[in-house]
Amino acid sequence: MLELQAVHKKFGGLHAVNDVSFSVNEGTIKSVIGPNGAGKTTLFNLIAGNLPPTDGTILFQGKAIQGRKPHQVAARGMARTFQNIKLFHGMTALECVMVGCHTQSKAGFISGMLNTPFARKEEKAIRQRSMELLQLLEIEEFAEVEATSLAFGQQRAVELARALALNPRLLLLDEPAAGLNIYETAEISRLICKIREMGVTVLLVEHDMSLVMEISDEVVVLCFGEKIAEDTPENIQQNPEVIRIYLGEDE
Amino acid sequence: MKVSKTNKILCLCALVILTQVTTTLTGTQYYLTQLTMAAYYGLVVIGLGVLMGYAGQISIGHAGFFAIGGYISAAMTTHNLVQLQDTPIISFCSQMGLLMERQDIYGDQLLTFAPWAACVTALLLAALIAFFLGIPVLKLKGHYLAMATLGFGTIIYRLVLATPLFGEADGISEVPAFTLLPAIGSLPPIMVSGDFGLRVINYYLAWGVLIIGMILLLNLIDSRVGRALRSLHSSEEAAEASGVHTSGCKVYVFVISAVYAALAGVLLTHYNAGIGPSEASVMKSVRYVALVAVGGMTNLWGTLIVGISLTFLSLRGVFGSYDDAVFAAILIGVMLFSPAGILSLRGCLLPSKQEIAPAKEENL
Amino acid sequence: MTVDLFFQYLFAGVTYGSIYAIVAIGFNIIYNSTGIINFAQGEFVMLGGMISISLLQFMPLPLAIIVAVLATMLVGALVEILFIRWLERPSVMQMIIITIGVSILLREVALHIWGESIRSLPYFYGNEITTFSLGSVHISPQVLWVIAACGFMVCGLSLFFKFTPTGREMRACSVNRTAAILCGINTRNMVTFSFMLSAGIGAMAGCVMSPITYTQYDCGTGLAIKGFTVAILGGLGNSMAAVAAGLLLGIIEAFSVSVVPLAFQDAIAITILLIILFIKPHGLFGSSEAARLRDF
Amino acid sequence: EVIKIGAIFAETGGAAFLGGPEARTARMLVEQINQAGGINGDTLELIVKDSGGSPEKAISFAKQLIEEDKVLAIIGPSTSGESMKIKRIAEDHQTVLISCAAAELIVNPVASYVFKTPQKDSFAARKIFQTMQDKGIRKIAVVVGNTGFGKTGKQQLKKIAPEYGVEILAEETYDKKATDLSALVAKLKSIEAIEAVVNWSIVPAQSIIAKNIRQTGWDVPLFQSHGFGNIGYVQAAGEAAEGIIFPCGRLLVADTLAENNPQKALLVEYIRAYQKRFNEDASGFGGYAYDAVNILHEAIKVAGNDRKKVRDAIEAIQNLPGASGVFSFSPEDHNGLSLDSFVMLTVKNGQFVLYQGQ
Amino acid sequence: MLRIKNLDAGYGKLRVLKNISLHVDPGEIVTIIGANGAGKTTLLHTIVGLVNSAAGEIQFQQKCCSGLTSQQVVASGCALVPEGRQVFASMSVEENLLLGGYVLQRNAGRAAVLRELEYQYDLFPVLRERREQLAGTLSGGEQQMLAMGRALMSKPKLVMMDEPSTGLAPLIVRDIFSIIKKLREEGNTVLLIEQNAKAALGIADRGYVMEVGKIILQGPAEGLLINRDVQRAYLGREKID
Ligand SMILES: Nc1ncnc2c1ncn2[C@@H]1O[C@H](COP(=O)(O)OP(=O)(O)OP(=O)(O)O)[C@@H](O)[C@H]1O
Ligand SMILES: Nc1ncnc2c1ncn2[C@@H]1O[C@H](COP(=O)(O)OP(=O)(O)OP(=O)(O)O)[C@@H](O)[C@H]1O
Ligand SMILES: [Mg+2]
Ligand SMILES: [Mg+2]
Repeated sequence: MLELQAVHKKFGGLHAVNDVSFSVNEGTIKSVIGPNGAGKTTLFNLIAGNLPPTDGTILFQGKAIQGRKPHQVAARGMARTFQNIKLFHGMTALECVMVGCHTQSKAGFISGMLNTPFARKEEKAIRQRSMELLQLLEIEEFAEVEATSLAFGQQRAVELARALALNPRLLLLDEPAAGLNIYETAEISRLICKIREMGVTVLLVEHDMSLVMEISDEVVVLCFGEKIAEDTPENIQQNPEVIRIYLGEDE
Repeated sequence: MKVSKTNKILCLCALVILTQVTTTLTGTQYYLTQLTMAAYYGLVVIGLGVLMGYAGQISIGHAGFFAIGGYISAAMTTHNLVQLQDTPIISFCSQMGLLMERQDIYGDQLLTFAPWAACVTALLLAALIAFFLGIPVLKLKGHYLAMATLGFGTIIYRLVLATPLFGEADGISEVPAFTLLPAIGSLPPIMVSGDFGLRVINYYLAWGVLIIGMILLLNLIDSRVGRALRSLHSSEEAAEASGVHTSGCKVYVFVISAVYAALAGVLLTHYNAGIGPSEASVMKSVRYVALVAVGGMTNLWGTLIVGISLTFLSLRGVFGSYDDAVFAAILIGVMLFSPAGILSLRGCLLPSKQEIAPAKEENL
Repeated sequence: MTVDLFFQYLFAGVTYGSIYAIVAIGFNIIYNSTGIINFAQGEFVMLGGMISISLLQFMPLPLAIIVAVLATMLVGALVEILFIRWLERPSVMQMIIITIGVSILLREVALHIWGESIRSLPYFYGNEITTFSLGSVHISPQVLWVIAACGFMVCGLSLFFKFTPTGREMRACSVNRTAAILCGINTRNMVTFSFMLSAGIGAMAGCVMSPITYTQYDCGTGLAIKGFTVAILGGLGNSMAAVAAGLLLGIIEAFSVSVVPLAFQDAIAITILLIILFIKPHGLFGSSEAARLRDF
Repeated sequence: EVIKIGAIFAETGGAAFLGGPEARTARMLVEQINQAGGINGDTLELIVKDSGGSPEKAISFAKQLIEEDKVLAIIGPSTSGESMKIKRIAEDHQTVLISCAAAELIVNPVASYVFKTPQKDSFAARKIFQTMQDKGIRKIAVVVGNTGFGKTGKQQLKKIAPEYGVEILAEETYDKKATDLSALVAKLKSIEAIEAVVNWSIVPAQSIIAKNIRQTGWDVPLFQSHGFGNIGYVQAAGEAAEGIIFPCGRLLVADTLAENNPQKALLVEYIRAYQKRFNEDASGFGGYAYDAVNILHEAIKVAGNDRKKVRDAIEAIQNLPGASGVFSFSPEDHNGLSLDSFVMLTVKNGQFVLYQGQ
Repeated sequence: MLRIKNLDAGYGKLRVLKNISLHVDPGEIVTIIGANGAGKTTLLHTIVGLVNSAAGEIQFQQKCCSGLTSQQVVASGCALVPEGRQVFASMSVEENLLLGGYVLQRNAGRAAVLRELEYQYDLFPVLRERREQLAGTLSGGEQQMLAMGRALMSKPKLVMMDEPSTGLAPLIVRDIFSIIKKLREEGNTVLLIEQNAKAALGIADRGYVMEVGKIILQGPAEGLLINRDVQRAYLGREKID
């Protein structure tokens, strides 16, 4: 599904991602963990096309995607959420999700301006689908509420729905549980599993170990840009190196 | 939502007809002259409104596109080709029916391009320029974008002032009428012309174009693309991640709003039978931006109403030599007391949930 | 091109350049503390010139200039207090448009006070035709005044913003107002102060350049556009860069005279500017990193 | 009865230096006429519109004045571009238009209802070339501002130069708001054959170019257009204005005119009244509006409130002294001034004096 | 130190805080826990004057500070580490810290600021490494430390922290909590808002539980930790049991 081969990213003198290689198998949940500043968000930005890698290859469904624009990557079936929620001001939750359907629809400038039957039909379909997604994430009652005025947890859900609207093959989640309480976190973890059952592969960055260890099939640990471990959650929890630099001794 | 949009359009149509009937009944038809001109400026303003309000891209160079439209069509329809009559290109154009022969007021023979050919050329040129300019310019953000568009406007202004073909400081006069439909039987011809006899037709023509333009834009903002525009306005990164080709979208709206401006330029130039460099000046561009702001950035109706009414008043010279000062005062007033546009003044008094939303932390 | 001619062009370019730069600096100050471009900056330049010319009837030149600068600073403070200070949560766009409005308003007020005629201060040293000659290159002493004033202001301001706490605090206000408040900084006063400072600098510029360029009620607009251009070309917020960019633009303009008709001078200069912007979207010396982190 | 007269002047905007004095003069004059009992018992009503120098506004105002206010005649506009745009409108609606703009194109070819009061540019050019001939100058540079005024000046100079055997070695157009022209001067100075420079522009550039030329120590004769006719510009150029030669109406040297000069009394009176009223020096520009009102006054006296008759009456005016010269109209000549309406002036000790030849 | 009585506040017509009363005594760590949207951030903003109170009283060190501007509140020794970090993104780390010393510089002079700067660098060694880097390019955790360091630069009498552990690695979270404890040991007073209720109650002396704008429970931290309602709602005991 996704394969990173010796990916590097340098910011000036800072080697934010250093020779990282790993692959994500279809239908699995893979987590990336690591101390703050390890380069996790940077890695996501490289994969999603927000930053070009300094060196290395990123294969998505067998094709190299490094250096592609984010929207091109998205069109190929990769969706993402952001560490700091990025919803659209002045748009309702439903509309936000409808934006996510962008790649799934075609009506362009001309048919939009003329409001052709095709555009109208498509619009209806998009609306329908977005509504379904909101239902899936159990926030349909907020469909007409301005997204940015929702509570934090609901905003996360909207963002997730927007990402799902792309019909992604691969979903990148950057700290989906940050700022959520224990119940909301459990909720998110349930959702992620549900998403995986829909056939979507998930790559996750998270600091909440209960979430990571519970749902991921495999965990990659980054530290100062380098991959220091890649293993199943159980083994990672035992890995002395990981414990030393990241998890800390359990009480 | 849909219903109310249609209703609003119907109201506008009714108002347009009502105005014409009233002026005819009361013998005050002369108001139609300025209303016609204002309608054309309205076209520029709503085009800019979509670009600025919805796509969030400021342009302080829109007078440049207006001028491209106006000047190209004016130059093509006034530049005498008689001397070049026998060159192959001109005779080819003549065979294609692109040329027009007529006499000027002093009875001299004129051979020029036909207005429709000029109009098509002008619009295409404006679209092309907008396209090729938009690709690099729209990569810029904030003040840098403002500067780049301002620079574009200035370049056009300078070129117009420096080129003899465009009449330098005097501009171009004696632009012929633009016949859209020749007279058929007893029906009068439909042509864009400032002739008093054709005033009512021109009034309807201008408002017809404006209303169609408005409908198209309203459709656009409600469409898939419109949603993409609004999303990239708020967060380009998130829009990209949702698969929106942001730079492409921006360039296309830029082209659309440039074409709107150019079309207004073409039509108004034929209506006024001339154009001058002041139409290309930076002050004019600033005025368009200000009209959009006063109308409300994301309020196409407000933009339309304000654009039309302030332009109308200014064209009638009601503020005398205080025109700019009054305009500035309105601008400041609206920005101070109702930054979301003049139409939301009502909302200011009865704050709705939406208006409270922007948090205090989002200062600046 | 002869060596003489080369130097004569160069000096003409330096003259234009320092005039542009000195206006651009004013833009940068307000930008640095509020994150907005004050489009009324050109009017401060005009007011400085106009007021000092009017005062000259009553007092000697140096005093007239000082009073004019103070008066313009007062105007700057008033503008801020009347139109900007009490805004609850202004957006950048709102501020830009308000300052455009203020600029038109100030210009119209000036038109109705001073009329449309041109005025100027006398040359600070010598008169209209006095020049120094370096070889066969002739330099008006007033140009030296402009260059000196420009250099003085830039150095002073750069030091001020970089090294003084007040300068740092002014920058902080522009980057994140809430955070500045939470640090205990009185952000409103900072903004007022920056308006006063830039008005004062504008007025100063208006005085030193008045003998060369003359002062008219609408001379601010053109200068503001050039100043803005230069501020952007250099990279917003960086006064040293503005001077470099100003000189660059001035010199390009001066030398462009030798190859293309003068009528196209501005078009050429701005085309070059646009090309530079396309290659370096944050100005010649601007850091794209810093600009990306600042949200518009 | 009230006779309505429309006026379109650029009181604000880039051409305010023209429109301002024009509007003030026109208002003052109409007031004077009304105070003196009007014209044959009718009072004049002057409706002034400020176009800001924009043609589109001028067009709108012209239509408004003609149709809505039903004015008898329109005075103005101040600039050639605006005048050319409303020439046709006035013609189509048979309303007298007395333009205060310089371009010869306004009255040549003649449109039957369109007149203008400023002296023709070609006269100014001829006057300059005559002076050059006297001084033996054959190779010149022409620099103009990018205004309508500058544009027509350049055209006329280029057209007429060959008649006087003068060769134009360099021609440049600069921005009307230029703040410094030393680069241009350096370029001209490097062409060594140039024997004189003609500058055809308006404020403030005409003072700036004078300064820049003198600052480089270049000692060429500098000719200016009749746009230099305002003592304010001399003051602005200071020392650098000394020796500038330019053609101008007699307004600036009114008090040195011979007593029997037909213009003298009127000029002195106009200058006095204007100065008293507005506390500023009268300039040639105000004089254009003076003439326009004055000509209308004369025509209405004869023809009353009738557009066509007034037109005919204007065409019939002969030897009417005005601020710019003595007007004698004819169906072929809608300017009515002769070459003699200009005199050559120069600046000496900060004052305008008649140019005597050196 | 801080005493709030019957406070009401909100945005426009929206009332977020309803009749809140609480107090923080010198040398204490007090934590407020509560669900998303309960109004915790709003409460802190009201205390520092970013949000105007509609009714009620806020006393800081026996002085009423209801009508004061934010600057005055901060100057009187009450610092806030805001939610979402709010660092000066386009300025360097060091400049950020120096700005935090604004109040200190006024009261104690430049030397004190420099001393404090060194102290913060010792507290957060990462920041020393990155002193020249622009704050906006720091990772989330680094930014959080910077925000704390900046607030501490003013040597405040009361530090209020709005969810300082959000988005931080477990190890760092632990660091942060130990820093908070250390602060208390040095005589500081801390008002802490946390999602991570367990950790927060673990170090706090007392706690308040907030729900939809009201304080519904309060008491010593140990008490709250064993309170069944709190356990059910915030500690996830039920699930674990
Ligand atoms: N644009 C940039 N320029 C310079 N340095 C950068 C840039 N972006 C990130 N960095 C640096 O790269 C490193 C990795 O940052 P990144 O945001 O990827 O960390 P992270 O693993 O996501 O941390 P966190 O868990 O705190 O979010 C950090 O040290 C950061 O300072
Ligand atoms: N600027 C604002 N304008 C209007 N309503 C707001 C604003 N800020 C917050 N609110 C509303 O006030 C309520 C309380 O929000 P607050 O941010 O104080 O909650 P919180 O307890 O800090 O939540 P979290 O744990 O998510 O940080 C929410 O319903 C929120 O929607
Ligand atoms: Mg991260
Ligand atoms: Mg909060």
